[in-house]
Amino acid sequence: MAKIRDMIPAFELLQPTSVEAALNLLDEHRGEAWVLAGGLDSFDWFKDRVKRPSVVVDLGGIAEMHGIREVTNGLEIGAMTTLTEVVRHARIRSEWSVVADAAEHVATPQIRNQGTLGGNVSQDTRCWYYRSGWPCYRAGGNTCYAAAPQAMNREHCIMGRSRCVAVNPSDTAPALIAVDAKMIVESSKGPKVYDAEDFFIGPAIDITRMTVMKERDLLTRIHIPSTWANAEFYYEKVRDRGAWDFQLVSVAAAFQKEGDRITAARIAVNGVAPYPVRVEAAERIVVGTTGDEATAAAAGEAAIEGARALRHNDYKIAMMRNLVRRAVRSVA
Amino acid sequence: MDQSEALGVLEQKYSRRTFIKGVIATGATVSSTGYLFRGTPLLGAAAFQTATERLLSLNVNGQVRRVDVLPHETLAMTLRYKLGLTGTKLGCDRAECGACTVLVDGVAQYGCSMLTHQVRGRAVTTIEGLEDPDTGELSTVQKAVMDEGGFQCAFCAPGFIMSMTAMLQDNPNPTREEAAHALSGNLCRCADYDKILNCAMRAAELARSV
Amino acid sequence: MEFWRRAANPWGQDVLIGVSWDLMWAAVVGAVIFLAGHAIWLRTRPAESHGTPAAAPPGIPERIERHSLAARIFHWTMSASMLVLLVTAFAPVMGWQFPWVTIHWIAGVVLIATVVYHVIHAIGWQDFWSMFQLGVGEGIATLRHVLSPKAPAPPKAGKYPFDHRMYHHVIVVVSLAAIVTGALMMVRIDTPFWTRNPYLFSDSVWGAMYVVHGLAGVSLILLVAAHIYFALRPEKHWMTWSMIRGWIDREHYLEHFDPAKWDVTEAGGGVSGAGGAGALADASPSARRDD
Amino acid sequence: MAEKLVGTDIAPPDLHAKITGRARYAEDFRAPGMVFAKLLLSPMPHARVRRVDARRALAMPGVIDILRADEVPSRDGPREACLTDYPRYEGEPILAVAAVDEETAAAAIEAIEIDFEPLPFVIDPLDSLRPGGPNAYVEGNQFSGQDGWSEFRWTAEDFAVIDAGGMPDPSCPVEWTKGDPDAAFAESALVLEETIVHQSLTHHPMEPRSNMAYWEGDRLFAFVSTQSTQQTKFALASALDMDPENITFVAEFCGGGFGSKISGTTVMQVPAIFSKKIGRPVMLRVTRYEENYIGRARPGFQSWLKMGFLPNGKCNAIDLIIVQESGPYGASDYATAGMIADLTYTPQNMRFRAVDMFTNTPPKAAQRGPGGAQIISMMEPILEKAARELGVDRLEMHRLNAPRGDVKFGPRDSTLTSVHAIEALERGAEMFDWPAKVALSGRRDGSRVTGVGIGLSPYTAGSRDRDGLMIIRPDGKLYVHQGIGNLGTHSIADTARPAAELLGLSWDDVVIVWGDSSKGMPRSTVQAGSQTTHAHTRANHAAGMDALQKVREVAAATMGGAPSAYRVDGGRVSGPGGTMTLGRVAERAIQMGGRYDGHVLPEDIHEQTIPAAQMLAGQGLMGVARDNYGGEGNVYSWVAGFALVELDEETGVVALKEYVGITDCGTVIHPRSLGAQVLGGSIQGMGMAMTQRWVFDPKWGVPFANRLYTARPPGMLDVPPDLKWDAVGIADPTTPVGAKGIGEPPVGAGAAALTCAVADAMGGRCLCRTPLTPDIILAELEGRTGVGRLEQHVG
Repeated sequence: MAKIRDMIPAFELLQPTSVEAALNLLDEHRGEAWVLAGGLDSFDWFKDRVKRPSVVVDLGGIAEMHGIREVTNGLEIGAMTTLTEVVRHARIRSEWSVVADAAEHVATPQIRNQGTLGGNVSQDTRCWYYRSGWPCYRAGGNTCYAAAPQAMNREHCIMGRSRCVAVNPSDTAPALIAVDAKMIVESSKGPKVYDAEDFFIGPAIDITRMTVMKERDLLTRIHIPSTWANAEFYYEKVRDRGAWDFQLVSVAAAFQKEGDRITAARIAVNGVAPYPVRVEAAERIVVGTTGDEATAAAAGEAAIEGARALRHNDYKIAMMRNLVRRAVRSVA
Repeated sequence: MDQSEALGVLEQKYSRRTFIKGVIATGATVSSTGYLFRGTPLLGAAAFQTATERLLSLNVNGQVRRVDVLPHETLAMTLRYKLGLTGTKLGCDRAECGACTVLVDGVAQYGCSMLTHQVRGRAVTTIEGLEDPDTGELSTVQKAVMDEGGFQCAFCAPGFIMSMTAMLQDNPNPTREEAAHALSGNLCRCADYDKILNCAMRAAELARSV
Repeated sequence: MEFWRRAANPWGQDVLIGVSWDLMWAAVVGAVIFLAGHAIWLRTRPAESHGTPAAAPPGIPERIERHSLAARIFHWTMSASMLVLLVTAFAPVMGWQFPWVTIHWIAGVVLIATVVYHVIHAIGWQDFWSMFQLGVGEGIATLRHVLSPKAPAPPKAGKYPFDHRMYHHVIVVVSLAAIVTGALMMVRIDTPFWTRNPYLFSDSVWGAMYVVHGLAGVSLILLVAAHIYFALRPEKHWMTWSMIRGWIDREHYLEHFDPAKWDVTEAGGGVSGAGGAGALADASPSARRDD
Repeated sequence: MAEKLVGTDIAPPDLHAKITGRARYAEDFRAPGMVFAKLLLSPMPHARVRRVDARRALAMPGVIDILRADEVPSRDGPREACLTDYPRYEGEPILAVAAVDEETAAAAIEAIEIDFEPLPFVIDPLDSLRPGGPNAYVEGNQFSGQDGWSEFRWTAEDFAVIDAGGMPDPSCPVEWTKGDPDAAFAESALVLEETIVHQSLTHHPMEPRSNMAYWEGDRLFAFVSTQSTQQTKFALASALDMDPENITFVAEFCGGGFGSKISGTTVMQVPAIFSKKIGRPVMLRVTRYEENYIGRARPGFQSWLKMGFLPNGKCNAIDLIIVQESGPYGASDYATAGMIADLTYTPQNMRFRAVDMFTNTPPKAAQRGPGGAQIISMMEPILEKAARELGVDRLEMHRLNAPRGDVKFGPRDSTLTSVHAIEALERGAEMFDWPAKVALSGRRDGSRVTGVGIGLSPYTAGSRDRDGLMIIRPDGKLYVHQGIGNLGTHSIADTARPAAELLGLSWDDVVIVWGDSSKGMPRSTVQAGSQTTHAHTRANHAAGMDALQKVREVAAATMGGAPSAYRVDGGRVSGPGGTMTLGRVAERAIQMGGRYDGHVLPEDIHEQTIPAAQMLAGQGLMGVARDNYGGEGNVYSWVAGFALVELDEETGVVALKEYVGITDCGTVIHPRSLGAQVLGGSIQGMGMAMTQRWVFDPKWGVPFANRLYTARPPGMLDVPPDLKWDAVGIADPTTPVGAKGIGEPPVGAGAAALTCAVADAMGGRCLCRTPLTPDIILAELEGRTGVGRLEQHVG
């Protein structure tokens, strides 16, 4: 079939105004429904005419999924809260700055005005072989074109691969892992709560999904516990352009200290695996230290343990090591 | 399954209060201005059931316009091909270049990457809506651009001007750096960024002096 | 129901990429129906009587070795790897998701190793022909008897009865298909041994390979299910035990086998029979051990 | 005294339309009954269409018709047709379908059953040069008008040297030598040998090349996105083999071209032909995705360079080999690159060899500073490397090698009308504070290292012999008719200023007429190669002089006295017999007729000007003339760029902190617009040096950087919020106005300033490839495997 782009195929648009209604619609249209949050990832798929859902469920009208609420032991961010709202929220800026920081690194102002936190963590990978609609593993085929000997895989993964070598593109994902956020996923069977780091899955588990969410699941809220409020944070995203670019590698870290000693640490890196990677080995190394240069170096080396490059992304190993090193160094 | 039938079922399940049904993608529209989405017969029959729901009242540039919109139609397409507002440009149609930037309830968004049905009940402002409707007087930002000698090819200009307008609402006294960040969602291939920032700074200056 | 999975390759050409998973479900359903059907059908039949065993020729030991230790080890390793392969292949598709690829290919390597061993062992040390003799008449008789209880029971078999031989042949064909294609597919995944190369063959060749692998896989669902089922049936326990203990007792031997075709006497070595020279290799050790 | 127009900031007359959304670009036009066309693009890099079955598509309700390759003009050899059954790159248009709306057209395209026979293809030109390598065409990999197709290869020996990392000594179809390079190298105190890869990158103007057309009888109405206007009309006419005077050509605005829409576009033929076939207006809305394929790209270079230097830093010999990745339809960047290398470093001894290889990648075309921008960004870091090794200050190095007025360059010892590159370097050094900044070179701040660099970039900036056409109407206003395009340089207005000044008019009394061939256009340049400012200030000056002379004669004839005794100013002409307004003069001119109102035209004006002049005859006092000012030598403008960067050694990220661009482009006509050209062009060069590129999958031969975010043109945050510029402002003596063009040279300057600054930050290590993305820099710094030394289309 000849390839046509930039024409959204027709679909039925359903705009529920409650989570319950949305879940019912997803059950109703099992196998044909597509969930639309901010839509910036979805419209790409539609305009490429690669994904052609017959029904689109637009969450934009669901008030209960919008906004940021104070809850006992932390904040609860509705999945449909825009990234701009996250960036501008006073408490997030002061107590969990790494989250605001990460959100501010997403694409452009217009995209942050429309893109949602839920959408940002649920977005699909940007592997250009996959996005081109090629029949790769992730698309239900039997090949990974990006890992072929001569493939162009500068942006692809250096760890966590299993047939597929794509990376998770989310800027906020590592930050949410760093603050130990909880993802509340609802379905008609009831809500389930996942730790942020368990919310993202690799191809070894299911090569066609980026997160635990299956069809008919909805990420409705993200809970940010007080546990890591006012910790020392570090966020950095390395990209080719200053705006509208996905990370080559990004790091988000949180450190709790007593005096100048690190008592607890959470360090997450994205852009290196099909899912954001929590580098516990590095965390173990830094706890109890002051985050001095030697520790930072050791943590960096620990982070890249087992990393393996494809043809064009050997640099990512050094980049990941250096970013983890910088994150630790930032504490001292 | 026949969609109208399905929707019949849905209607019983969800009262209009909890469930606003988007119009479905079938049937010929009655729009006379629709160039792009004339509503091809390809998309099936059952027009009579849906035509009414497809008719939206859009608040664009302060006027309420009745327009026949398909569910998968983007705001930029409706503006350009149904409302004749061709000032909103399509540079990439992928939320990358910003030429289609419009204000939705005063917030800068990419018109190419939102569905017209998502702005139901919201106020849309396009480049054509910046001048004073009565006097035709230019907006502060437009005046600033005039003062600074504006753009080069200017295909990006409408989008940039909308972004500048939004920027001044959020931050009336931007530094050059802040302005650059606020405008970073718009691309200028002539790369006239220096002069565009001059325009933005001039606009802030004019806004203050008003 | 879908049979194939097709896709457009990067150049927009339509290519085959595998069998539809519908076939997997079909195989599962098929297996259930067959087993249930067989169980019911068996109830409708009068109990099998093999009549009183022919007068036992002298020198038949109490315990007759049926499967050497080596043969048993082979059988169980192979079946273990086969089960692992089937589970890792189909469970994720059925909804139980876990990192299956590595387990799958390692189990595959084990299977290949055991099969290679088995072939060498069977040719060199086992009664090769006892498995590969044709026995058309025996087949027809067996079939007749299955269709109508009134038909005379087929003549007693040699070491491997007709149905065993047939099952073995089918398994051989199907597993080899799966093994060969599976081995080639390993070129496409990461193993410690080489960097993968999905372009070793053309799209269409790979597609065909996936289809063969898939078909073999779903067939194995049926075959393995049937095999386990028969192994568990009460009237077959004595034989199942022989795959564990290695031997069968004289009664079952005389009841089910024709000493002429499967000679287990000390003198057996000298007796010429359908077992042929090959029988020596198999029978004599058991004989010796029984001394 | 007349208001000074040249050298002042005057907003262009079209600005109001541009900022209110009233400006109409090609896709903004509508026509009653307009239908939409969509293209079917080739999915393969090289193929032959075996079978097309469109029955299902044509049976769809709303589908009108299909347009096939055999219905559009085509020529033999490596020449592009707007539709083809023999696609030579992935994305080449095969056929078009028209339907009542675009959605139906799209669905129809998808419903077409089409069968391709895949053919061998070439993505990296070196593959095609290797013995036994593939060809981009079934017929071969080289084409010449006389001999047709042939196969050209380098020898196994050549490649043995290349693969060993050396500089080969291959035969090349293009070769010239001046002086005695080998002897000169022997005398050199320092000889540097480098292998350099310059990427190919797409133009990606903001406005894709959409266009619309319809017919009324034999008259074609075409609405096209193009850099030029009058010349594009002729290009379209010749493509369709029709009388240009039967085309009403509308191109009021152009959303950027940068060389990709010079005389229109190939795809502009589709609506013109299709609308004739179906008898309805056809809009072809080109999407960004399509633009990525049919929108042109700068050719990439794989190059070997040997430069010799005398102890004082003077370059005394150059040996340059360029393999150009030319796409399926060729490009001539390499030739310019050779000329500019010789011009910029004046070695006196030079050997130049080049081969342009057809490849199955999207078509190449001039991109702002074609050839020059590439070679400057490639060679400047080598010059600075030599400065380091010889211990010569880099500014001094550039000054020492830059050409003087008497320079002779290229194989035929070409000369220049004027050159003030050294003044540009000196002004730049002053503004940038070179001594202070060069002292910061190598300074460390944590993992960030400072680097500074200079890029000096020339490019052609003018042409001669065009015509000017203007009318003073009875309303007293001067109507300047412009056949040049309106692509954002403001030249439609700025080149009219000299004429208005001659006639002593205030700018409010000047009306610019442009963008619509039915309004009458004089013979104009294509808007390319930065010719416009030079060519049309001259042409309009000539026409202005003609008008001035006529005004005086009319005044004298009316009020008595000698024409020479009359002065024109402030909209009046006054002299011994009294004063009359120019409006009155226009009325008199109409009465007097003859040459005064254009009924009699000068002998020497170009035939392309005559119909326009005849159409306007009798409407006022006509100023019409050919540019007969003559002048010897090539017109070149220069830009010297100075950059300061900070390179983060832990991430490979380069941050540009400061940039100064100084131009030598003669008289400054419109300072603010000139600044926009200098800085905008420089930033385009920075994008070239740092982020933009193609990426192709070698197995399938398809490009991946086909979105803006993957092609990565520079955005606002990729440059510092304040950049500086200035102009030397020394008039070119060979032209009455003294102005030269500026479009091209900034690109090389911006790019080279950065490639040099990055090399400086890396302690003089030159990566010798662009773009300098973080991965390449980090891999180099960390000693990890990066991209292959000669790899093209990676990243």
